[in-house]
Amino acid sequence: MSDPVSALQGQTYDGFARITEAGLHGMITLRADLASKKLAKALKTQGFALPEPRRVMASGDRSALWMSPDELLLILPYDQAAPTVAALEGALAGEFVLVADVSDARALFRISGARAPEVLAKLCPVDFARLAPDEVRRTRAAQVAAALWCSAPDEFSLISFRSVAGYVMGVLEHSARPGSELTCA
Amino acid sequence: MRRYSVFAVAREALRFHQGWARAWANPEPKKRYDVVIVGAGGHGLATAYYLGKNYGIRNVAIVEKGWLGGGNTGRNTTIIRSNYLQDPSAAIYEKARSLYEGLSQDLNYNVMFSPRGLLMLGQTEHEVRGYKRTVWANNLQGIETEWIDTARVQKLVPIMNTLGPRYPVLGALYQARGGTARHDAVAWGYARACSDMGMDILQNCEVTGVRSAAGQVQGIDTSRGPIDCGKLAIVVAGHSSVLAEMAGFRLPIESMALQALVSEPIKPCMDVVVMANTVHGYMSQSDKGEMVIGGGTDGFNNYTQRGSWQHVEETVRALIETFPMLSRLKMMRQWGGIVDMTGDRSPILSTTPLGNCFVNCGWGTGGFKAIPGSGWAMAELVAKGTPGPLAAEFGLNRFKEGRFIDESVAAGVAH
Amino acid sequence: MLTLTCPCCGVAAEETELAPGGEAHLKRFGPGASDEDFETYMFARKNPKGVHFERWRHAYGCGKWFLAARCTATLEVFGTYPAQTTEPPADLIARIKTRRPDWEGCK
Amino acid sequence: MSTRLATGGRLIDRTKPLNFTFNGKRLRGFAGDTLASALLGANQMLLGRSFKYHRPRGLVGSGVEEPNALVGLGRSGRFEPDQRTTTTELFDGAETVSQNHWPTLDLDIGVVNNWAYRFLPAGFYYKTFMFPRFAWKHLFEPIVRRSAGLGRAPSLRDEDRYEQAYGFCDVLVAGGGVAGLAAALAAARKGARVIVLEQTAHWGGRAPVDGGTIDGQSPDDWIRNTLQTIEKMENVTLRRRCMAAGLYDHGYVLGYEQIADTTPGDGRPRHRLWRIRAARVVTATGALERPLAFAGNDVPGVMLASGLRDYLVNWAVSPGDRTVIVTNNDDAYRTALALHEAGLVVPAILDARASVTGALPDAARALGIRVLEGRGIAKVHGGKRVTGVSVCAQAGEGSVLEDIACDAVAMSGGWSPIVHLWSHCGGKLLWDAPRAMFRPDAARPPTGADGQPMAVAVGAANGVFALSAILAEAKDTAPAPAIPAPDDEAPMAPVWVMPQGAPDALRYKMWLDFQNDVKVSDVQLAAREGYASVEHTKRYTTLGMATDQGKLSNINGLAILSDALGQPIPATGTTTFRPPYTPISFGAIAGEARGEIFQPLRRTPMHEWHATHGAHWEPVGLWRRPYTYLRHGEGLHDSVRREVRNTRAAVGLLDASTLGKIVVKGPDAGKFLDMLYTNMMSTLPVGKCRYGLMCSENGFLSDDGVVVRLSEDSWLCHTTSGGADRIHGWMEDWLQCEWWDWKVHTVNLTEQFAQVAVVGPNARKLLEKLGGMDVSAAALPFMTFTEGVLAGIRARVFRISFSGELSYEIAVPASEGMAFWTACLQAGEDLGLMPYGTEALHIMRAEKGFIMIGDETDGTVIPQDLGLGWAISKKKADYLGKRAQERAHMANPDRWQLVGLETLDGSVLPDGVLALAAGVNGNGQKNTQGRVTSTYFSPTLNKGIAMGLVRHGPQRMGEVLDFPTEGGKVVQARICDPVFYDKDGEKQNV
Repeated sequence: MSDPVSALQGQTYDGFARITEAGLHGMITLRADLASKKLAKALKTQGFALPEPRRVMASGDRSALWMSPDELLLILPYDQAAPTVAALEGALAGEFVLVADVSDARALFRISGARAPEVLAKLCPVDFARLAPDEVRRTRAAQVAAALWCSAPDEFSLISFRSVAGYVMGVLEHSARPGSELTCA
Repeated sequence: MRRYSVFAVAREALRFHQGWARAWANPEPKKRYDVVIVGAGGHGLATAYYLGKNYGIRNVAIVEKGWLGGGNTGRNTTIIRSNYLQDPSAAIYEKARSLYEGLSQDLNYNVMFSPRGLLMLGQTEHEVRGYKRTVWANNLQGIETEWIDTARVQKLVPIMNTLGPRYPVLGALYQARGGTARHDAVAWGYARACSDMGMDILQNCEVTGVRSAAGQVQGIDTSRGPIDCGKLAIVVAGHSSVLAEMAGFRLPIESMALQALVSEPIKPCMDVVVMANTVHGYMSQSDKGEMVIGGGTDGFNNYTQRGSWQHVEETVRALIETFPMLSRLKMMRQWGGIVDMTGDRSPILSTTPLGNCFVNCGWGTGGFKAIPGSGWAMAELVAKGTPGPLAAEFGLNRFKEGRFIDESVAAGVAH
Repeated sequence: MLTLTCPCCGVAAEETELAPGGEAHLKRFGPGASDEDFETYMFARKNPKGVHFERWRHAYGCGKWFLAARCTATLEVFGTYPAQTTEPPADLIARIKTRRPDWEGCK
Repeated sequence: MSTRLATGGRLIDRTKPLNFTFNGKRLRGFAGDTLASALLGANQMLLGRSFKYHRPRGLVGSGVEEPNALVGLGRSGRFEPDQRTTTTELFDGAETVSQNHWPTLDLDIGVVNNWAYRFLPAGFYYKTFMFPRFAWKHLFEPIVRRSAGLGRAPSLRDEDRYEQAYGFCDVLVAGGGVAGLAAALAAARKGARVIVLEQTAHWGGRAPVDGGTIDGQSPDDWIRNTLQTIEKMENVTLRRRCMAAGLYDHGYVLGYEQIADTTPGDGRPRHRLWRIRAARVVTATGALERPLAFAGNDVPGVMLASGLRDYLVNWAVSPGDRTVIVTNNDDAYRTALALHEAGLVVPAILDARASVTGALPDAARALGIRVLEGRGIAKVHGGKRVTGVSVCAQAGEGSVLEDIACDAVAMSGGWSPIVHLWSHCGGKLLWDAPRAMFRPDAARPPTGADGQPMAVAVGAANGVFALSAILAEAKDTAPAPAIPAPDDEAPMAPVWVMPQGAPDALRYKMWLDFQNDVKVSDVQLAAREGYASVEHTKRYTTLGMATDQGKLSNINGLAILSDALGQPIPATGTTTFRPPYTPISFGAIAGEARGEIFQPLRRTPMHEWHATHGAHWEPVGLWRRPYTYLRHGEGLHDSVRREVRNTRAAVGLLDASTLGKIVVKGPDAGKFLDMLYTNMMSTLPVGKCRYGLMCSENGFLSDDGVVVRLSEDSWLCHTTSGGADRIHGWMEDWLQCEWWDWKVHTVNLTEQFAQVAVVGPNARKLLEKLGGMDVSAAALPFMTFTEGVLAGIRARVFRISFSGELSYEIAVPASEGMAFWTACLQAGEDLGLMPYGTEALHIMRAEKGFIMIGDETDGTVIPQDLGLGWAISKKKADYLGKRAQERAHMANPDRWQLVGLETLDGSVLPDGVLALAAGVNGNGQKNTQGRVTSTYFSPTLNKGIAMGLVRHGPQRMGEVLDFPTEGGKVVQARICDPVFYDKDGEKQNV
C-alpha cells in the first residue's frame, strides 16, 4: 500500500493572507434528484445534511456542497471516501443517481486571515461583500474553474482541479504578496 | 480627374492647396441605375470599380448608410496575405494581394501597400504540421510562401521572445510578399475612381426595403427615396442578415464583434507582420509607429461595434509572452467592428433566392485583405449573372451540399 | 461585458463565467429530413438586429445550459429561462413587448 | 524664462527636494511636483518635437490633455516611452529623455519637414510616393516610418509586476472633484455602496486653484471636511491615482490604478487594473480647456490659461515673467489675477469679445491690467520660445495693431465637458450652442443590462461649472434642469479662428493638433476635397489621432470643419469616443498572467518525474506531455527511435493520464451513447471495451477513444487528451438542451485517475511482477478490463492497445499515480523498461495504421474517408452526424480516402505534402489528388512510412503518386495498405 499524496503536498505561502494547500480530502460527486427522500435519507445515514441551493451544510468533518440543481459535492476524510461511495451506491441502488469518488481529481486550498477576501477579489469575479456566510460560489479563479466558500471565520476554502493546483497556488501567491493589499490597514 | 502626383502637390503648394477638387462627388440619387450596390465599404466600392473597369457598367450607385469606408474597412488591422490552405481561398486572396501590388498606380491614389512580409508562428508540433501543409499547398497554388526556422524568425523580428518557455517558436510560415496597406486609403482610392467613372456614391442613404416582383429584384427603398435597379448587390459586412431579411431570405451568418487596439506610437521596432495563432494574437507596426493589435471575436451576436473586454486581456497577455517589450507600452485606443461569421468561416459570393440579387458577405475577420479580389470576382458575378472561377466555390449552395471551405484546419484562426 | 443571471442556480454571472452557444430553439433535423430542412437547422440563422433568443452555458458555475432573450443592438437583457423548453415563456414575451413595442414576436 | 517662485505652491513640499535628470542634465524638484512642474521650474520649456514637422514643443497643459511634453522615463527593464510629464509624479532618481529628434532636442534635422510645410499638407502622402512602384516599400516608407513614431521602443523584459482586481458597487463615481465628492456623499447617505475613483493624487479637482466658495467654505476646507465625512462611512471606498479608463456594457468600468510608479522596485505591483461592476456610474470627470487657433499658437510658451494657473498655484512655477492672456471667456481672467498676485507681469488681456463686463474683468482692470476688447493674436513671435505677440482685431484679417513683448501666452477658448466615459458605451451628446460645447444628453444616456440609464453626468462633465449649481446637482445625482453659467461670469463667445478673417498664410500656422501637426488649413483642405464626414476628416488629417486622442483638438477641429462645410456643428457631430480615456499600460492589461502563470499549466501526477528525467515537452492543450525523454548527449530523433525500438522489443511506459475519462450512467445511457457514437455502444457487454467514433452534427469526425462498459447502466468513455472537456460539454449540451427527458448522468473523471500504459512484449511480465491481479490472456483477454489491486494500489486495468503490442492501460487514483509509476519503473528494471513520449506513441500507432484525431482528421474529414466504415453502425436510425453524412458532397465517391504511402526510395515524405494530379483548375492552380496526413521514419521498419488521403485511394493500391517538394523536387510514393506492421494483429493479441 502506498501513501497517497495531494497535488502540492501541503505547500503553504505566507503573504498578507496565508495560503495552504490543504492536503487530501475525500470528495464525492453525487448527481441525483435532490428532492428525493431516499437520497436525503441515504445522506443522513452517512452524516450529511442536504444543503439549500448554493449553500454548504457542514457537520463535524463532513460537508455537503450544493453544486448545481442535480449535483452535490460531499467532503469528508480521505480514507472514508471509498466506503462512503460504496454505502451510498448500495443505499441508492436502482435509483437514477451517479456517485463518483473525485477525491483525487481535486485540490483544496485554504486562504486564511482577515484579508482573505482581498486575495480572492483579485482572481474571482465575485462580490464577496454580498456572499452569504454559508454560500458556495462556483466561479473562475483567474483562468481556471473554482468553487469557494467561507469555511471558518477569516478563512475561505477553494477547490480546483488537481492538474492546475500549481497554477492556482501561483496566482494565489501572486495575489497575497505583502504590499499589494487592496485596502488600507 | 485631376491626377495626383508630386508635381501636382508642388504646384498646389504655391497657392495654399486651394485648387484641389473633391475626391468624389456628392450627388443626388437618380431614379434608376443598372446596378445598385448596397454598402460603400472596400468590397462594395471595389465591386463597383471593377464593374466599370472590366465590364463597362457605369450606371451604378453605391448606397451607404453612413460614411464611405466607415465599416470594417476603416476599423481593421490592415493585414494583407494570401497564404491560405484551401484552393478557393488561396485563389481569391492571392488575386487580391496581386491587385494590391499595383493598386496605388491603378487608382492613382497611394494606398501605401507595404509588402513587408508576414509571419505565422508555429508554436506547437501540430501547428507546425499545419503550416508546412499550407506551404506545400501554396507552392502548387502559385503563392510564394516558405517555412522558416526559428533563427530566421528571430532575425526578422529581433524583439520577439522565441524561447518560450510555454510556447517556444518552432519556426514560421513566411509570406515575404504579404504586408499591410492604409485601410482608409483603399476605400478613398476606389471611391475617387468610381466617382470619376460617373458612378454615384450616395452616403447617408440607408436602405429600408428591397422591392421585388415575380422573384426578381426591382429596386430599393432608402432614406433618400426609392431607387430602381436592374441588379442589386448586397455588400454590407456586419449587416448582411438585416439586408437579406429585407430581400426575403436567410443567410448562414451571425454578426459578432471583433476588436482591435493600438499602442502609443514608438520608433520602428518591427518590420514584419506577426501572427501567433496558438495564443491568439497578431501585431504589426503602423507607419505612424503604433503597434496595431488584433483581438479575438466575441462568441455571441452583437451589432454594437463594442466588444467584450476580456478578449483584449487575452490578446495582450499572449502578445506580452511573445513580445516582452510590449509590457511597458500603453494601449492608446481600442475599438470594435461587426463581422459576419459564416457556417464554415469562409466568405459567400453568390446568387440568391431573389433573381438579380447578389450577395457578397461572410468575410469574417479577414475581409480587408480580400478587397480587390472580392470586388473583381463580385463584379464578374454581377455582370454575368453567374460566378466566374474565383467565386465559383463560394456559393450559398455549398451549405446544403456539405461542401465547406474550412481554413481553420491549418491555422486555427483566419485574419 | 455582459452579465446574465443563470436561472438554474440564480448566480448573476459575468460573461467570463459563461460560454455562448448560439441561437436558441433550433429544431433538430436528422435522417429522413430534406436537404433544405437540414441546411436550415445547421446554418440558416435569424441573426436579428434586435430581440434575439440564444443559448448560454454557466460553464464556470453550475454547468447548466440556459436560454436568454437579449437585444443585439443595445445588449439589454429581457430575461433568462431554463433550456428545457421549445419556446420562450409567455411572461417573457410580454415583457419584451412592453420594452420593444415594435417587435414582431418570434418568427 | 520659467522659474520656481520663492513662495507658494499648494502641492509641493519644499523640505523634500528630489533629484532627477533630463537628457542627462541633473535637475531638482520637490515632493509633490509632477515631472512637468519640476521641468518647468528648472526652466526647461522645450521638451520635445512634434510628429510631422519636428517643431519645437513645450508644455501646453497641466494634465491628461497634454499632447507635447512626453518623455522617455527610466532605464533598461523599466524604460518606458511616451510618458506624459504632466501626469507623472516626480520621484527621486527619475531619469527622463526627450523624444522624436535627431541628433538632439535643440538641433533636430527632422525640422526640415517644417520648412517644407507647404508641400506637406494633410494627406499629401496619398497623392505622392506612387512611382516607381517599388519605391514606397523600399524608399519612401522607411523614411516616413523613421521620422514618425515618438519614443524609443523598450527592448528588455519588464521588471515590474502587475495585478488586477474585481470591484462591485451600486454607484461608481468617476472623478474626485467637488462634483464627484458631493455626488458620492449624497449617494452614500442614501445607503448606496459607493466607489470613488480619482485619477490624480489629489482630491478636489480644479476648485482649489480656481477659488470660490462652497457651502460657505473655501474649496480647500470644503474638500477636507467632505473627505473626513466620507472616510468615516463604511459604504464608500475612495481610490486616488486610479482613473476610470473605460465604461463598457452592463456597467463594467475599468479602473487603472498606479501604485508603485514612483517607487520602482519596491516589490509592490506597479499598476492594478480594476474591473468594477457598477449598477450606476456617475461621470464627474470635469472639463478640459480648449486652445485658441491663432498663428504660432504652438510656439513653446503658449499654454492653456488653466494649465498656466495650475503651475503657478499648485507648484509655484512661473512659466514666464510677462504673460499675455488671450481669451474668449471670463475664466482666463483668473489666470491674470493669479499671475498678478504672484508678482508677475500681465502686459495685456486680449479678449475676443467685443465688450467685456463682469466681476472677473473688473477685478483685473482694478489691478491695472490692460484689457483689450475685441482683440486677438495675429501672430506669436519666437521659435523655441515665445518672444512676443502681434495684436489684431478679432473681427479683422490680422492687421497688426501693436506688438507686445512677452515670454508666455495663456490662452483660453472655453471649456469642453469631458464626455468620454459617458460616450464609451453609447451615451449621446447635445450641442450647447450658447456655450459652444457638447455635453451629455440626459435623455439619451448609455443603458445597462436592464435597458435603464447606467450613467449620469454631474458637474463640469455635465456642463455645470458654477460651484453652487454643482453642489445642488450632485446632491440629487441628476442633471440640473437649467444650466447656469459659472458664478458671476459673463457668457463666452465662440472663437474658432483668430482673427476671424485670417488669410491662408495665417491659417497654415494655426495648430489644432499639436502633436500630430494638424492645422486649421488641413481641416479646411479635407473639407474642400470632400472628406466631409468628421471621421473622414479625422483620418485624412490625423486630427485627434495622437496620444491625447484629440482632447485639445477635437472640438476646435470639428467647428472648423462645420464652418468649411457651411453646416451647424451638431450636423457634423463628433468622432467616436473609445476607451481608454488616457493610455493604460499593457502590463496592467495582462495583469498577473505572465511567466509561470501566463496560462494554467495542467500537470499529471507524474509531471515532476518527467521534468527531472529529460522530458522534451510538447504542449497538448494546456497539458504538457513528454515528446521524448532525452538521455545525455542524445538528439531528439535518436531518442524517439530508441523509445520505439525498446517498446517493440521489450517494454515501454507511457503517461496516458491526460486521456479524457467520462462516466455516463443511467437507464438511458446506452441509448444516449448510441446517438453520440457512430457505432453501437448499447450492445457492448459488461467488462468489454470497444473503439468508438464521435462526429459533429455537421458529420465530421471530432473525437475517438475506447468505450468501456463498466456495469449494466454505466459506461466509461475515453476521449483524446485535448477533447475531454469539449466532449463532456458536448454530452451535457445534448442531454440538457435536446434530450432532457432522457435519464442519463455524466461526470468527467479525467483527473481522478493517473493512467499508465505498459506496452510491449514484456508488459504482462511487468504486471505480474507488480502483483495482485491475474492479467493472463485467459483472465484478461484483448479488449476487456478488470478491477482490483496492482502493486498494492486500487487499479482498473484495460487490455487495449494503440501500438499493436501487448499492452495494458492501468488507471489508479491520481494521488497514487506517482507511486504506481515508480512501482512500474522498479518492476521493469530487469525487463528492459523505458518510458516513452508522445512521438514514439505517434510513430507506433502510424506503423499500425491507426488514425490520430488532429492528424488524419482536421475538421473536414468524415469517418467514411478513413476506412472506418466498420465503426459506423448500419442498424441505427440516427446518430449525431448521420444526416450530415448523407449530403451530396459527403456521399461523393470522389472524396479522398485513407491509404498508406511508401516512398520508392525509402525516404520520409514531408509533413502535409500534396499529391499532384494532371492539369490546372479554373484559377490556374495545379490540380491535386491527395495529401499526406501522417509521416514518420519507422524505426521498426527502418524506412519512411506515411498515411494520406487520396482520391479513390483504396482502389488504387500499388499506384505511384508524385509529391512535389522543395525546389521543384518530386518525391514518388506508392499507395499501400496503411497497416505497415503486424497486419494480422498477432502481437497485441497474445
